[in-house]
Amino acid sequence: MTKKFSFIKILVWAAGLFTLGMLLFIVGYIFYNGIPHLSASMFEWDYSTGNVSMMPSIISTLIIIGASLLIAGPVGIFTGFYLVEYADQKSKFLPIIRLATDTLAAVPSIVYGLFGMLLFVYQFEWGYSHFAGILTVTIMILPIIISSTEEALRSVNDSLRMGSYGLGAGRLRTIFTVVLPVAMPGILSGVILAIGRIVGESAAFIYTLGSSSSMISSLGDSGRTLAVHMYMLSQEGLHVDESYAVASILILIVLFINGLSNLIGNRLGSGGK
Amino acid sequence: MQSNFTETFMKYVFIVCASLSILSIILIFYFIFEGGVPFILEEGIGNFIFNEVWRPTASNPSFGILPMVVGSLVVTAGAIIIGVPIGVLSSIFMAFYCPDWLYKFAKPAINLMASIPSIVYGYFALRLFVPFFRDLMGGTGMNIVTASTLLGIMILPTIIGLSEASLRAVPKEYYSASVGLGADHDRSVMRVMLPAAKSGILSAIILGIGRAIGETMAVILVTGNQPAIPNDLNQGVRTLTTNIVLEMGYASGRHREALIATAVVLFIFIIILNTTFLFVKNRGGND
Amino acid sequence: MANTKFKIKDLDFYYGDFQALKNINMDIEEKVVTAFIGPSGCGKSTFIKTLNRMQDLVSYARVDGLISLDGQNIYEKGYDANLLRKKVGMVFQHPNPFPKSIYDNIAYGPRTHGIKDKTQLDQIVEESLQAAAIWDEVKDKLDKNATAISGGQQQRICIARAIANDPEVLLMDEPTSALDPISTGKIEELISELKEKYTVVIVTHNMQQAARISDKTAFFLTGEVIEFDDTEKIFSNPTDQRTDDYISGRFG
Amino acid sequence: MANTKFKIKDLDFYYGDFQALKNINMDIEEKVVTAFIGPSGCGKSTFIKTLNRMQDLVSYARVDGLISLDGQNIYEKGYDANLLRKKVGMVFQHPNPFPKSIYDNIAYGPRTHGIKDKTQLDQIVEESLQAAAIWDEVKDKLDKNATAISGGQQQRICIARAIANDPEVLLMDEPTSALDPISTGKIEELISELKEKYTVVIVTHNMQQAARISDKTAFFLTGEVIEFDDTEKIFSNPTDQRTDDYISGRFG
Amino acid sequence: QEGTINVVSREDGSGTRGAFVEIVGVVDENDDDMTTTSAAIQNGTNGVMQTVAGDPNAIGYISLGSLDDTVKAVTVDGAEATPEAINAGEYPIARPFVVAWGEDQSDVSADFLTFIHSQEGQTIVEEEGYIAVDASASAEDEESSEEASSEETTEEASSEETTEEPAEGEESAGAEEAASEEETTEEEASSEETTEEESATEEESTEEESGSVVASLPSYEAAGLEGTIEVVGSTSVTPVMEVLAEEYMALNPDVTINITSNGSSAGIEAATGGAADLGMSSRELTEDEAAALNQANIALDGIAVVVHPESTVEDLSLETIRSIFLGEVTEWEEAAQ
Ligand SMILES: Nc1ncnc2c1ncn2[C@@H]1O[C@H](COP(=O)(O)OP(=O)(O)OP(=O)(O)O)[C@@H](O)[C@H]1O
Ligand SMILES: Nc1ncnc2c1ncn2[C@@H]1O[C@H](COP(=O)(O)OP(=O)(O)OP(=O)(O)O)[C@@H](O)[C@H]1O
Ligand SMILES: [Mg+2]
Ligand SMILES: [Mg+2]
Repeated sequence: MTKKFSFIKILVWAAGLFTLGMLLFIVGYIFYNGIPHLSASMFEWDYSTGNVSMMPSIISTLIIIGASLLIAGPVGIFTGFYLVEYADQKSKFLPIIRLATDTLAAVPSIVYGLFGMLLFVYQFEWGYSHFAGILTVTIMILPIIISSTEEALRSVNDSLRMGSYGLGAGRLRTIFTVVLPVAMPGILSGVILAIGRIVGESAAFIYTLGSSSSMISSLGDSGRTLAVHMYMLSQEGLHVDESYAVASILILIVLFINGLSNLIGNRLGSGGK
Repeated sequence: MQSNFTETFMKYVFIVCASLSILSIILIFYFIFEGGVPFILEEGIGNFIFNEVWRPTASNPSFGILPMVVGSLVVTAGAIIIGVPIGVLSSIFMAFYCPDWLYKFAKPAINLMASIPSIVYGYFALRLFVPFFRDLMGGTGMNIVTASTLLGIMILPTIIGLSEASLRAVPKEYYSASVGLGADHDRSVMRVMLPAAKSGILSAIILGIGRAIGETMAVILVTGNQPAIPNDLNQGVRTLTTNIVLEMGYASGRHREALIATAVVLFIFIIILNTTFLFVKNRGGND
Repeated sequence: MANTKFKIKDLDFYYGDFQALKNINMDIEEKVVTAFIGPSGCGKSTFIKTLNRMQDLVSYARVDGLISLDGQNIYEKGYDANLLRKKVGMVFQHPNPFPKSIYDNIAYGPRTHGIKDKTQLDQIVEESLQAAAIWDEVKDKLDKNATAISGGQQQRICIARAIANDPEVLLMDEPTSALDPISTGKIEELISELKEKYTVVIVTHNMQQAARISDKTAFFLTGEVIEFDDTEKIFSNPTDQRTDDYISGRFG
Repeated sequence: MANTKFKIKDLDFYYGDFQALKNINMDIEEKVVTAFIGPSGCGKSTFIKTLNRMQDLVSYARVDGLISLDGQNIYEKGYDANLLRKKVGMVFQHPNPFPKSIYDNIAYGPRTHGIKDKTQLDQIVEESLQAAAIWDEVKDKLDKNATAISGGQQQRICIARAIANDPEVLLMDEPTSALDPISTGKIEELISELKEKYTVVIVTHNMQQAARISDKTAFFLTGEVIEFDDTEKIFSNPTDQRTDDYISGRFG
Repeated sequence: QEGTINVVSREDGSGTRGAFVEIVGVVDENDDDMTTTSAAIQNGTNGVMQTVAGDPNAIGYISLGSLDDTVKAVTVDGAEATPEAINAGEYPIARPFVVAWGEDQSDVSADFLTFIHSQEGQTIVEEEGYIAVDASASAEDEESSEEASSEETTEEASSEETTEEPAEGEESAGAEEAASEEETTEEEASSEETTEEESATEEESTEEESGSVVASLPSYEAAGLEGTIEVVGSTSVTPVMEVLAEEYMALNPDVTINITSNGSSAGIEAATGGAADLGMSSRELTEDEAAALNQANIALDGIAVVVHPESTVEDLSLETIRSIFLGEVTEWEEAAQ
């Protein structure tokens, strides 16, 4: 009977290798097209049509990642806390929140863009600004963080909670000192996914953040993320090579952020190893 | 010692946070529906959704989004067929088959995959998939299969990331117990670990499908975007999202309203999808 | 000896539709060791967990009736369940150490209740581990993860963790089930010491153990208390036929 | 009785740097009940798990030496570990039912090994649950989740699950630790029945139990086998002073 | 060249497509866009280029400013797609780049416009591969814009058509090229006639001033203003606008110009709503929009018809291109005849 199921092994390996191969292929394609076109002038502080510098976009991207995680991180994780640790599992509120987050998760970027434009840019009269962009993507990544937090929390063995409550610890202490460390890796993978979503996003930003190429001086400024920068460079076919160079840098930045968050995660989640 | 005040206070903080996502969805609803629903009512629901002709700028404009509805459904279905099995299998690979040395490299790689901007996927597919499928299937190569393949690949990291997390969350004792009964690795994984992670995997799939329906910037480059109902896999289609993005930049007046109304339809789709899954999940989780 | 610590009146308990406890009435006295015996599935764990409101955490559980501690209804609105659980410590049937270091496991309770001082914590940790008869085995690996040790060691870690919290009442659900006779002996010794200061409730399947260490014994059967009396009486001259059958092994 | 089922030679076992078993030599005979006793943390579970290669799952574990089953080295390359585990069944120290229905828990093994027929499965499930003395308690809730039952019930479910697999050897790690005397009695009866056909290895902290049901007893201490002999001999007239100390409770 | 022609078009509403179908005549008697429904749609210049670059049988059209050697521009009726040829009136397919602004225009924004229309500004336009427009015409247009737009309104109100793309296109093409209002009126009068005639008119009018207009334009002098200008709109206009803005900021260091590139309608809406000082559009304003805004042309952009670089097709007649995009001609063999 070992033989009978061995095709599963083949299947699973094939799927895994396909995925990785595809990724290698894409990354290779980007690097192949991008790295040769990198130049020092692309990292000058100020953008001009001559240097098509990505520095302003790098800064904006980092600011937006930081700021939106600062909001969506706590809000999402706290929502997860509520859903798993507080809410009565039979309450009517629960499916509503779940439906809301699932729906938020499925709302297309372009709809987020339109919404952000209508609400933040026009209704609130913020104009195209980092504020508008940050708030829009904050809502966008919220469901990712919520659902990964929820999953991670649910997977924590109840006996651990019992152990903590049994010692007279309150919910808060139980959550923060016993449950959270165990759930950390799961939550972290959600955060990384969220960062990925921000970094890869363009449609939602074009309508909220705008696409100004100048260096940010306040959060009220318009700006562009790296992905938007790429889009802008490539759209008219004038700087296609440079746009691949930007994509290469984008990939390096993502790798860097992943490494960093793993490091942080290991710190937070290691407990007593 | 935590005072009772902090406990209660934080509880309300958590409730407020949980309510924020409801608030957000209501706001999005409001703004999108306010822009689109009046148009749909004017035009007539049937005439908007079941009309096959999309000619928004003609002198006698016709706003029928049936082709786009069909396009979205077909392309998403294709993406599910390609992306879900590969995604779930890959997550199993990552959780239970991947050797350590490979995992060190594969894990960040999958995360990276989620971060690559849509447009990059789009141009990649335009340069490599489109010619491939053109040679294979004839026509322009910008067709349902190309778009489905691309989307299937694009939703992989979403599915893999979350599924893997829930697979890993299944207690190891279950695995030991299964192996202790003489089940091999495959069976232990497929029959014990996989079902135990069912609910997590299902939400990963929902998220993935959501991404597939909502994806635009990449699909737009490879579907051909013809607003006509396809009758063959090698024909192009236009999806609801691409319809919005394609024309939003230029539309004004009723055309623009029609596009926002398209977003409304898209929305309703997503809600139907999610409610169905919520239902299925609740049913599935009870045994 | 006469002070009543817990007073239980007309207690019914439900898991969803299933009634796990039926009309329990019992007084648990202070500074006395009370043992619960009875066949598997009769409701011992269920009952013991109602005493410190651990059942609050089972969403589909429902408690009817009255349980008071020191004269106060613990299911009353506004009663602080955390404080209750600090006062009424618990050792669970399955060992459930936190995936933290051994040290952090033991220090968890004291820290929760405000003890920050390092030397004081060190002392509590050592004393508790000593009392739970595991100090010698783990003193060199206090910083090791408490989940990568043997089953019996985990159980003793959990006992130490409960003691470190300095409770008034200690609920122990089969605390020696995974222990060898020597460790068991030490835990039993500990229980005898504890009863000088504390009230102890212990669930056990080991009749000899119940006979050895408890002052009072309750015999449970399918959710009911069949008999509750002095241990001596129960084991030498039970009133109810079923009790007799059970302790003499003639049951079922 | 003389057939050797397991032959263990010069076995060393390491968790990372920590040596948990030292130079074990032992012959486990066919159709005989062998009991392992010893203080908590001495390596009983570790050893029993090397017998069906469950330790393969601990990535940082390392086995040195030889273990052969029916004359074949089970750590040999190419030896089918799954077949081994079908032949050498195991009941774990902590009950670990699958989060599936009770029925599916029991039917899991038979299904794994190719039994599809519904009536046959039904029969196996009933017989196994009967044998594990839990049929009456669960026969009406076979479709309920096996994780929402009492600790002792879970333990018996796990025993039934192991029996359903119809193994040649049954390894039981404290199978009655969470059981009341009656269930314990039934499990002990089961073990006596099983030994007609099977080889049974049991870890227990209960000296009486070891004395009652086993034919051979091994006494473990800090990773070593101090004495391994006929149960009678061990309990009446042990060779080693430490064995004597331990079984008479004078140890430590 | 053999095989099925794979037609690649831009999205409905795109300025490039509007101008293309109108000039080539891919319209029906109501001036409705009749581009074949089997055409693959790409929503950006680069999308079209990549598609055509990857498909030996494809044909598409792109902004002349973006043309590079990944694709091959065919000659149309023998005329090469170059600014010179357009200026000379030989190459027929071109469209205007428009900027629009609301009632209260800031001084800096007005000054920036002056710069764009100056010799310096239009030199940049030419350097970037577009065609310069006459400053004075634009300036006049600016001053009389209110009047002009009211004229438009009246005229179009009398027309039976709701969307008058050809008419509008005609009109602003006229506005750029014609030096006087008289000519504008003349051309408006002819707006109801067929497209062939229109392009003929266009040719005529451009012939009058063949060659670059740059030399005749006034020089710009920095006014030393300070402030911020928000420019929002068309992705096609953005590249040249960026260069203009940079040059302007170099001359006026205290001015900041932010450019947001998100589509013509978004730009016009931003200008109407006040979120932008200048809206960029690569299409004509609709009558509603024109009534609310002032507008000026800042450049002309040629539209190149492109095929795969290895395609053997070198020249197509305007009529063939029309048939191809109408879907009447579907095989390269037919087109080659
Ligand atoms: N996963 C593990 N990693 C590292 N060390 C371990 C692990 N499991 C057990 N040990 C150590 O190995 C030794 C033997 O453990 P084992 O579980 O075999 O004891 P045991 O005899 O079964 O004890 P008990 O009766 O308490 O279950 C102990 O010192 C224990 O701390
Ligand atoms: N979480 C639960 N949900 C539903 N029923 C439960 C749950 N836990 C226990 N039960 C049921 O309640 C009854 C009493 O269980 P309890 O755990 O109190 O038994 P026990 O006396 O502690 O037995 P044991 O000695 O086996 O631990 C049993 O019939 C059991 O199946
Ligand atoms: Mg119990
Ligand atoms: Mg053990």
